[in-house]
Amino acid sequence: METFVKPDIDWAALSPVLVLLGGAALTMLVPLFLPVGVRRGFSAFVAAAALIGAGVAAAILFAHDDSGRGIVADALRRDRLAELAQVILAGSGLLAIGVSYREPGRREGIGDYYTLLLSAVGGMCFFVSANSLMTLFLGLEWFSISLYIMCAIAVDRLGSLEAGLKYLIVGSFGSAILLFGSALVYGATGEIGFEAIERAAAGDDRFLLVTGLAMLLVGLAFKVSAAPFHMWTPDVYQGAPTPVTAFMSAATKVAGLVLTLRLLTTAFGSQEELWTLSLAVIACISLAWGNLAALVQTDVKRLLAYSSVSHAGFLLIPIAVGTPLGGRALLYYLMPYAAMNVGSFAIVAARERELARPVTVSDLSGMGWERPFHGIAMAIFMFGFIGLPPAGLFLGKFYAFSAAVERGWTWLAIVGVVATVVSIYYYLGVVRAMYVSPGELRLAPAGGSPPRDPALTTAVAASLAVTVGTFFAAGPLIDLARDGVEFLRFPF
Amino acid sequence: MDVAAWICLASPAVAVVLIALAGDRMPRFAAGVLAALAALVSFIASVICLIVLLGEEPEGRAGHGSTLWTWLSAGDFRIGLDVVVDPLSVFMMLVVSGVGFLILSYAVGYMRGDVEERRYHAYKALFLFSMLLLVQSGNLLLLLAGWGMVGLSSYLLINFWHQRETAVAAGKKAFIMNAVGDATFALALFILTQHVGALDFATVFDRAPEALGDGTTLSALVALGLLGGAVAKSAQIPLHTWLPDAMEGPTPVSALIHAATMVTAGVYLIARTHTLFELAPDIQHLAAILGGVTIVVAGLIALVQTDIKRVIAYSTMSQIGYMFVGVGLGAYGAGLFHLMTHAFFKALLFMAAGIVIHALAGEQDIRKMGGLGRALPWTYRFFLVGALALAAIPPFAGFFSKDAILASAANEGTLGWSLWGAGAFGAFLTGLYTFRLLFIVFRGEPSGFVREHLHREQFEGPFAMAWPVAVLAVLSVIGGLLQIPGVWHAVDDWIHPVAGSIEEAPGSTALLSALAALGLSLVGIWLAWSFYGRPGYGPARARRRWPWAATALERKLYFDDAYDVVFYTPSTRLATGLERFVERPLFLRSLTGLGGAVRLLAGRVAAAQTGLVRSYALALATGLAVITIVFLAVT
Amino acid sequence: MPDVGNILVWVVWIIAATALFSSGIAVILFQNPFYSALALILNLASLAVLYLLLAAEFVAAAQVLVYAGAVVVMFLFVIAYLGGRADAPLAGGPTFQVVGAIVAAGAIGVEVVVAIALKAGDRLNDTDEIGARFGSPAEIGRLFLSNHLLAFEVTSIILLVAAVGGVILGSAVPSDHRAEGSAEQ
Amino acid sequence: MMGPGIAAYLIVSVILFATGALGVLIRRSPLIILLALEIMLNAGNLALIAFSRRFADGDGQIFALTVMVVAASEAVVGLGLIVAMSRKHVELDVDKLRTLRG
Amino acid sequence: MITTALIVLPFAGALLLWILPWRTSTAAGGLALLVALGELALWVGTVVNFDFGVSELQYDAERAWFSDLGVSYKVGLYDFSLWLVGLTALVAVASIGYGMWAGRARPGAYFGLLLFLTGATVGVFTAQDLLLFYVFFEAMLIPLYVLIGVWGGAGRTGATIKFIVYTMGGSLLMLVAIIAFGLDRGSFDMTELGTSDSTWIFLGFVIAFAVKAPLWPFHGWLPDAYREAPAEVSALLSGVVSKTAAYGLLRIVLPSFPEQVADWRTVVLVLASIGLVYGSLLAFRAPDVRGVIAYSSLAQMCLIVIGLFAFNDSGLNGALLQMVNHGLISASLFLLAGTVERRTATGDLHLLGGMARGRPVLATLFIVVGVVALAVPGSTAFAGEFLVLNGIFPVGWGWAVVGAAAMVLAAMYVLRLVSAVLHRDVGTMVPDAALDLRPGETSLVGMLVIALLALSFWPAGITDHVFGGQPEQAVTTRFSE
Repeated sequence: METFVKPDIDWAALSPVLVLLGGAALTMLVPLFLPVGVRRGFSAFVAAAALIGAGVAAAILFAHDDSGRGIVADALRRDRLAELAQVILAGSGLLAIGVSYREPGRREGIGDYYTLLLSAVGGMCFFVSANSLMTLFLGLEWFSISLYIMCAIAVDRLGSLEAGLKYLIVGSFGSAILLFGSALVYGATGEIGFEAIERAAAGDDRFLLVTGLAMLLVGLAFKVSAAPFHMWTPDVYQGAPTPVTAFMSAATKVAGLVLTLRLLTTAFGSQEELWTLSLAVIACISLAWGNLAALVQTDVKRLLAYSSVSHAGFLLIPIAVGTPLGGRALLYYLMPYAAMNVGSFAIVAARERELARPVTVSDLSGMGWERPFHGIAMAIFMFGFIGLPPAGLFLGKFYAFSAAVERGWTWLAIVGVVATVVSIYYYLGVVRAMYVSPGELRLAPAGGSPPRDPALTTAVAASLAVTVGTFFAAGPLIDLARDGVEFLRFPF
Repeated sequence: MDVAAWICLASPAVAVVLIALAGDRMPRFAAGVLAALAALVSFIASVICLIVLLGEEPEGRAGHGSTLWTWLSAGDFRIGLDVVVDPLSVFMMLVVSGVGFLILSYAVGYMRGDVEERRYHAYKALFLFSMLLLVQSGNLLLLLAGWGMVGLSSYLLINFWHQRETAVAAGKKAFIMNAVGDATFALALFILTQHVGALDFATVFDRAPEALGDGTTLSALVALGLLGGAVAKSAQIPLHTWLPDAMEGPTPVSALIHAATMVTAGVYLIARTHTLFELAPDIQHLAAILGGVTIVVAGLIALVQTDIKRVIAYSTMSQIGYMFVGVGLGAYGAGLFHLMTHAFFKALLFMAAGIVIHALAGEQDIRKMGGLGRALPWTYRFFLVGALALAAIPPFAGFFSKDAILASAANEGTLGWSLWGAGAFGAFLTGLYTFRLLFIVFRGEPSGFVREHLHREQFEGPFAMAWPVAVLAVLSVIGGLLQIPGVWHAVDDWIHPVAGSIEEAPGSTALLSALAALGLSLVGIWLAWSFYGRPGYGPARARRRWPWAATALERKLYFDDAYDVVFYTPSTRLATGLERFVERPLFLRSLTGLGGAVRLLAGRVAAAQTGLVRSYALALATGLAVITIVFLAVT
Repeated sequence: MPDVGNILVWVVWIIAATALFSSGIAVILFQNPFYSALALILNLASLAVLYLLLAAEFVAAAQVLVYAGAVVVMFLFVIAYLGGRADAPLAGGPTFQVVGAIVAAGAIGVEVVVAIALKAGDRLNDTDEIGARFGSPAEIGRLFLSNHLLAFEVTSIILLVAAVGGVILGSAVPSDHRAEGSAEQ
Repeated sequence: MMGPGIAAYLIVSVILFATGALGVLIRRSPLIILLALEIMLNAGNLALIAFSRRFADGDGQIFALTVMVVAASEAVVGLGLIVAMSRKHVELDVDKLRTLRG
Repeated sequence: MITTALIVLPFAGALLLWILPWRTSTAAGGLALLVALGELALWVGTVVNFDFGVSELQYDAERAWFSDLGVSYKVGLYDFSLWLVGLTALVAVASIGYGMWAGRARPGAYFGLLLFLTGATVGVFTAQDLLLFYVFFEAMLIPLYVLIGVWGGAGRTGATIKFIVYTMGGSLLMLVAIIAFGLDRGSFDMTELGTSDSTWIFLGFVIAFAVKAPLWPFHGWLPDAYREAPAEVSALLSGVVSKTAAYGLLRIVLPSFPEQVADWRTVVLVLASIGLVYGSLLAFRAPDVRGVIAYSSLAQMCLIVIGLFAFNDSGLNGALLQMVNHGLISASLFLLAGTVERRTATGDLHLLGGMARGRPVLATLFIVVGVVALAVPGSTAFAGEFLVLNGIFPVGWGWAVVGAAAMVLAAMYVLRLVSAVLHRDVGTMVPDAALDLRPGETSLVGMLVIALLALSFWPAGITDHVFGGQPEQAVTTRFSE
């Protein structure tokens, strides 16, 4: 009889997730015992503290780890890739809190929104360090289920419910595919740990393995809204409460892409020619589809959703090339990208609260002059999405294209270029609306200035700072990214 | 001497700057005086140069020069801000600044009271500066600079009264025709820089025979380019049409200023670069031929013109034709001599015409004039002097200089003889049209128009206008004595160090040719007298008999029409066509069209997002199916 | 000489598989969700039989208890609460949806089958020997508390999150009552 | 091992998976879609357990058990959503959920 | 340090303008003007201490940016870039001054953007790292977009989109080229670029610059953008921003792609010659003031490219001189067009005319600039064109003939412009009350004109102080000695 071996539990490595879970527990339970007036503030404060704690913990871990190792019986991996991603995720969550704080119409002061937010971040932090198919699946479901609920949390609005249900149906469909793929990979190798899969996959008999790989790719591509698996994205982004969209658009991408990178390099290094090319093709489709569809959008959130699809294309380029430079490019790209996404949705949220209705592009007219700070921030985000300095995303694109060129896939970089040119139309459409269109003011009936919202403004300012800061401080950040991917085994 | 040369060049420029900067603060009159003074300073400086040069040995007179600073550079290729002080340039400086001074003085009186008098004087000073730059420049590039700026000044002067549509058009035409000349000139310079490596006179003339070769295509191209510039500037056929139009310009003075000085620049250029022309004898002869053709054509057209200034303008063309014949045949001294005398009597004629126009309150149509001799006796006399000089009647200046040219031509074989023939026929025409003008304007009974409009002034105009005319009249009478063919050759000798004439006509030939030409001139004058000097129907009969000839001459032998058909209309059509069929559809609308197509596609793509969640799942499933098939197939 | 046990297993397997297919098709083809849910119970039960055949006793038991016993019952409650509204399968929606669905689902199925078939030439059926403890509750428990401790904990977190979500969504007050409430904020 | 080989189980699981997918794709009632999703997950489970048997490795069974819990969680959330929607008097037909499109 | 200061000063000024609240155009414009004058003063100080004897980098500064791809913040001045920086500073002063004088809505934003544009342009001229160069190159787009889009004329929307899409399409290709080049060389340091024999990289650069300049047939954005932008923005755009393209050709393409330059020279020359004639012809037909200036800019940029691709002492010097000349000329022309449009509310040549009468200052400046623009011999523009054509002549006489013909066409369109605005009968849209240039306008345009006249007296002031006196050698050795 085998003896019971208690696995070695690396509490330090789990600390970010644990801090978030603790925060989630606090926000779930404590407000019930607090007076109604302070619940909201308390929850937000605790959530922020938990996110900061998680971020700091991850940062400390990052500083201490110089190579990766499996923890808790190799279920997770403690390495800088995960820790860097965790910092970015915590940051996105933190920004999202600023956006959420004044969101009207939420359940009165009960902390469950923040519970879900923390849980989602926790799930993602878990997910990015997943080191086996099982933890991958569980982490995915963890944060997905949190997100399903968050999307639908504005239960008054049919749009929110619709978004939630759509996300749930398509998401579960994707999860089921991912699960079946995992099963096939397990069947092909007999292993669920990533490294073990790589070791066991050496054989020449690969049919089940590649079928499983295909299904895993589809499941992950779905999560990062790469075309043609992106179709949930516009509906869900548009229907979900804007702060949720802000968070989801940034964090899901970070988590999904980092894990994709980890899975493919760690477990499927032997199948490199399959996934590199197919991801490149998916990237191209995303670039084309996202940009084209965005051209004709009128709703700003939907426009940004399609932009997110196109950026999935950009972000898949560095993964597809499968080189260390690509890894660096991905991690660096994600930093300004996450901030810009949260920031731009935050501004949409602010406008939405001001107008008390969904924001269309023409609703932005005159905003640049009336709300100068939001205007400038939004303009910088839009210019940044195009890839103009001084947004860090410019360097992100530079790195992504560099990775493609270095790999010898100049054509991929050129596809990216063409897509960027197309994207100019709609990003500048937003800027044009804010500054150029005659400012027939259409404020909320109350008129005048909108309610002060320092939390949201802080979030926007922070996003802006990250967006611009990543440009100027690119050197150190890229060093971080390099450390993050140092021990991945890139096929090229 | 160098200082004097620089002062000569700079003083009109200073005047321009002062007048421009002072603006309203300077009285109008003062502007004119300032300009005239500047010209005077230039003239004095020229005289100083002359005196200094005279003090030197003839062979040592060439080659003086001075450089202020490098004007333009490219690697080893350097162009200095050079002036050259040698007999040729001093000769031209004297003519330009001397006649220029007289003209500017005259203008002070003529322009008195015009609203924009200051601007006018500034333009004139600018003109003088440009002209001096042209003749003083020590290298071909600065010569071209002066060349172009002269064109610019003439443009400014021609459309001085810019409300007039015709003046504006004439100004543009003059400038653009000259620009054509500038362009060919510049092309010649490109060849020179490529093969000679420098543009200063000394180096170019020194190295050219070796670098370009004698009689080679290269030399021919260089000479052709320079000739193009010269032809355009000197209004020779076929680039002549701007000059008569320029007479549409508002003031006779401005007309004068280029008639008397600027148009002779071509002659100067050929004389200056004779080394290059001599390397390409065919082209030099071409210059002479063009000159000969111009003599005849311009003389013919002048016969039917009705604008007093136009007649004189055509005569200018014709006279410059003589000069071209001269320099084209290598008789540089003769050509330049005629240049000088022509400056005197042509200026005289224009000034006298100016007094007439002034007196008639701006009227220029000779058909409305008549019998002015009594009203303006001194003017009549001055005009007569000018006309006699122009018609080359001894002992007036024109006789000696024109005769020198004809004599040289007579010595040049077949080509020379044909040119001589043209020149002699030109002499006949000159006599005819000159005296036609004289008789119509000054003789006969005063017309109604004259009686109505003539306002007699004290001494036929202000003193400022009168005295330069008088000076010029004197010069027209005695200027010809400077050089008498077969007797002495002051001009030839003077410029010999720079441009030694290759021809020396024997005295007998010279005499014969002079007599023949004189005879023809007298015939012309007689004919003019018989047609216009007394009542008669000669002209009308001739017109009835050869209506086509009259029309052809009145249409100026269709040169303008030809240019319209050959150049202007096609280029305008081309531009319009490009705009309509290339620029708009291809470049301006291209992106719009592409954008439309993309947007259409985008609409289709977005329409795929039906809102049906099952379709989203279907997309997922389809994508999965495709990827799996591909993966399996590849594996 | 075929082993009787083997034949028996085959028979059971065929029955279970048939039940599995038919109940699966029933789930997706019944008009009334109520019947579909009932068919799902059969489906899950057939699965449990297969699990047993694969020596996964604990999973089979959990399948019956958790799924058939809890999840489907929850479905039934909801269906009862909402009043089962029938909708015709294959009706509504664009034509390409149905055709595409059948083609895509079929294609995926065929592809994986092909993959399996290709693999089957290899050692797919070479099953390893298993001990008596394989699949037993004790073994599962040991795994859960050792190597898969984390997975165990995470499933509980997921369940908790889902519960919170269920509370939030399920306890939502109808909007007409909330309109004023939100306006006051 | 008695009875059919692992491949047979796998084929069953694949067919089950396709059935579930078909259900999601052709049905309009969200309830039935949820049921079909359960079938898909269970197909995955069957595959996992079959492979678990083949390798005599307990990981697959553990995986299957966690999937069960996950499936239950999804069902809870899905049903919660459906209830919330029905409270807003929305017809239970995913094809009617088309306010978000384009 | 000084180079960095040259770059940072306008940006800092821009930030200040954006942050502080401004009530009047004069106050905001005044500060901007002060900053621009400071920039100019800084430049003068640089010139005074510059060592013109050598064609190597001076006043350089370097800081690591991100090391893994060898990208750094590296700036410095060559003798030829120095002149372009000076051009930028001067035109910026004139443009900002003009904007201040004209008065613009939302002055803080407006002048801040103008300064931002200035800073970015200076950055392009001083960057010594390919990526940094690209950053500044792209950074110019943002202020231009907003300036045209917000303060532009009625057709600004289409104009801006066209402008941005064209230029970004080009420059993104250049980004790919930069990446390929830099990765290939292992460094993005422009002083150590070396050469490449890749045609694709070469084309990436060339097309980007061809769009920016613009050259035929990439000029589709030009007429609209120049027409719709505020006058002073057009001045900066055509005067300075377009020079960045020529600078890029000179700084990057010519030295680093010797083989391709030789192989593609004929193609480039053919396109440039077509553009030269085409632009001149269209300028001759353009119905409005700005149209004439816009198409003449096209022609002039083509001429500059001809000079660059002559690739000899004369051509290179001429191209550089002509860059400065054209910068000053088109800036003054656009500012003058602005003054005319302010008075008449139209740029349509049919509605203008007779403005010279009673407006001597306007007439004088207009004619002087026009005359220099048509390269009357003796002017600095003539010096530039002469060198360019003189340089191209040995390459092939045909190019020079086309160039010479274009000089005639230039005379045609400039004179047409001058007479249509100033001469003939008073146009229907010209009110009698329209004043002559005010002292403010006079001093701004006058400043540029004085620069032009000074250059006309001494074009060698530039040609003697570039490339260390050895243009071809300097370019061939990639400015390394």
